[in-house]
Amino acid sequence: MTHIPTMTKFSPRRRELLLGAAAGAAALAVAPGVLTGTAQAADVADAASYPAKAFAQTTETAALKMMYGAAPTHSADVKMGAPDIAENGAVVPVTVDSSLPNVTAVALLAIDNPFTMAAAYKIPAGTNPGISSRLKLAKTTKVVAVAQSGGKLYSTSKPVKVTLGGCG
Amino acid sequence: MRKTLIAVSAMMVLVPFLAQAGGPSKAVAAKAISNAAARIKIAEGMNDQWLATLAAFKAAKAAEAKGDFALAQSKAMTAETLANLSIQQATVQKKLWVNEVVK
Amino acid sequence: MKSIIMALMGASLALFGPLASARAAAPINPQADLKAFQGYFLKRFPNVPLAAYVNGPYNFSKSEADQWKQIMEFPPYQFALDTGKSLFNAKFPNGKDYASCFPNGGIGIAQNYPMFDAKTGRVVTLGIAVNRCRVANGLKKLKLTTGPMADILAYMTSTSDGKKINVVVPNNPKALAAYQAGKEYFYSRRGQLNFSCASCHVQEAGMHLRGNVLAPALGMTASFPLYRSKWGNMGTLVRRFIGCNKKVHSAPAKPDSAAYRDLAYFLTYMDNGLPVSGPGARP
Amino acid sequence: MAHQILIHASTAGGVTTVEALVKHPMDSGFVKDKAGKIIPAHYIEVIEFTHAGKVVLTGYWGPAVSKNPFIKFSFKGGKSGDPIGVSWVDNKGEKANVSSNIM
Repeated sequence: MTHIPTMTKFSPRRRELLLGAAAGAAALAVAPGVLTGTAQAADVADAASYPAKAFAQTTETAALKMMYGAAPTHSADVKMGAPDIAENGAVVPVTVDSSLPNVTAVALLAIDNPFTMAAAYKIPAGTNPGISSRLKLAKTTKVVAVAQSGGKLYSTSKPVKVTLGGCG
Repeated sequence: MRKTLIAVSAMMVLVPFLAQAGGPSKAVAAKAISNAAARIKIAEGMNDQWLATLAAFKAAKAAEAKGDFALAQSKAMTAETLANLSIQQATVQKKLWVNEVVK
Repeated sequence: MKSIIMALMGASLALFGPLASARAAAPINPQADLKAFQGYFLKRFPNVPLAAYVNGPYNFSKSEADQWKQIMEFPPYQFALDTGKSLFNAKFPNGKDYASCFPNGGIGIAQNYPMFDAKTGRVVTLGIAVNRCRVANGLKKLKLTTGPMADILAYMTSTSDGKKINVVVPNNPKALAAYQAGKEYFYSRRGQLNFSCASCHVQEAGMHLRGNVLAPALGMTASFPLYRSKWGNMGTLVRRFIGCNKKVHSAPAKPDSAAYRDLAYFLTYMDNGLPVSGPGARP
Repeated sequence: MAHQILIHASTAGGVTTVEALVKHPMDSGFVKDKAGKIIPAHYIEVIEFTHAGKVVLTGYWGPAVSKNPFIKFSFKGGKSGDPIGVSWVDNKGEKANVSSNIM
């Protein structure tokens, strides 16, 4: 039992809904003529670009090979933040970051999940490789963070313990 | 705690065995079910119904509907027994709860 | 054969509780109870200041607290809060709205609930008050456990953020009886596992149970309604009561039952003086 | 189903930080509903963020990303009032697209 003496009531930042709810694809159909080709197209996530095969792999090696065509080497310059014990496997905050130069991609893999690849990001020039997100972990597993720099893959890993939910 | 559970599960095994000995009729099963229902109502009024009681009662009703009166009777007897246990628990707690109040 | 069953029943009964005789019933004194209740926790966990109890289990695990703070950067109840706000502000078919049913238009009043209603002689939770408002305006009641009700309560509660919980037990025999019934419910062991609410949330408070920390009863009501990762959506205090009952193999009461109203009355009264901090997020 | 996306973008020291919460079930395809039926997989596959029309992040997600996904990242440049766009497409072909401005 660890008390946190300094913690008093923690007030989360409350935010108003900053932007509207686009009701699905239909909401995209703004005034005809506004949708002028490429500029707008860049705003639409492209389903065809999804690396479905990489996400269907069940081992780290296969997933990374399919995604990047390479195997990673361990590097202390890839940083990952993940809890030792997840409060709930359904929502595990995981951050990845890297001090390597010219990072072009980062990815997170959960080794013992049904499918290994959890999330992968393309990092354009000017975007920092630090990304926070929340993952589902099916059970206690090693989580691997990968960064691609200069065409090479670097990784670090950490075990995250996932226990059952508590009293209810 | 654990002993309570063992005792209860021992009953779950015993009761059906006892019940089937006579080869009960439809009326006997119905009687067992109404006996159980009466005790369940009392337990509910005391805010202490066990999930296992309701599960056994539901099984009794299902068996009765299927015409399996032996099973219906045994499940109903289980339900009645469990309801009685929860009634006794609630009765005891009516007196004992004050011992748990923080001072 | 029947005697065997009776013997088994007797044997198990003996285990239901300490055989020590009960103390004589004390007069009903909510204020004295409140002082003892809060004092008990403050003495037991001297490092946790009173207001921090609204953080529930997170006072007892740094790792869980860290994850929680990360999650609270963009809290998962945000969608519910936004939905609740628009539901709350929407006009009823008759042109009236929720605001018309509440003092101060329903804004900043959550800290006063549950409330004793002298007219009906019953305890009214904020959820039940919302449903009364709906019925008075010709609408159906909402489910008290989750969904739109939880969203509306999330919004109403958010407008009381930081206000001190201020539940009143008036000097009215029915109000005192309701309070006392809630107290008795809280401390009575029930269910096949023979647990009381207090077994987990007083006696074992702050301890780990299968990976999670058992939240102390003090402060518990302050963060409801809340988003539970386990549920994957919002739930009200009543939903939590139902979950706890089932956990000890006890059949839950009805969401609008006297049992749950009275329990909420007692439990929220014990949180008097703590800041409202709902909606909340828990594992 | 309304597809909601909450975005918060702010700039400090020449770096813009973007946080987004996306309403989506992110069903993994491994979970059963109350009736014991598998809930089919339904998850966002591609999410893209733009700043003034230029892509600043492309995310590829599998079913292991949590329900109502949260993401936080930052990029160099950006000033108050600049448009930030988010769009996603899921494995069922549903899409959403919203835009906001840097605070």
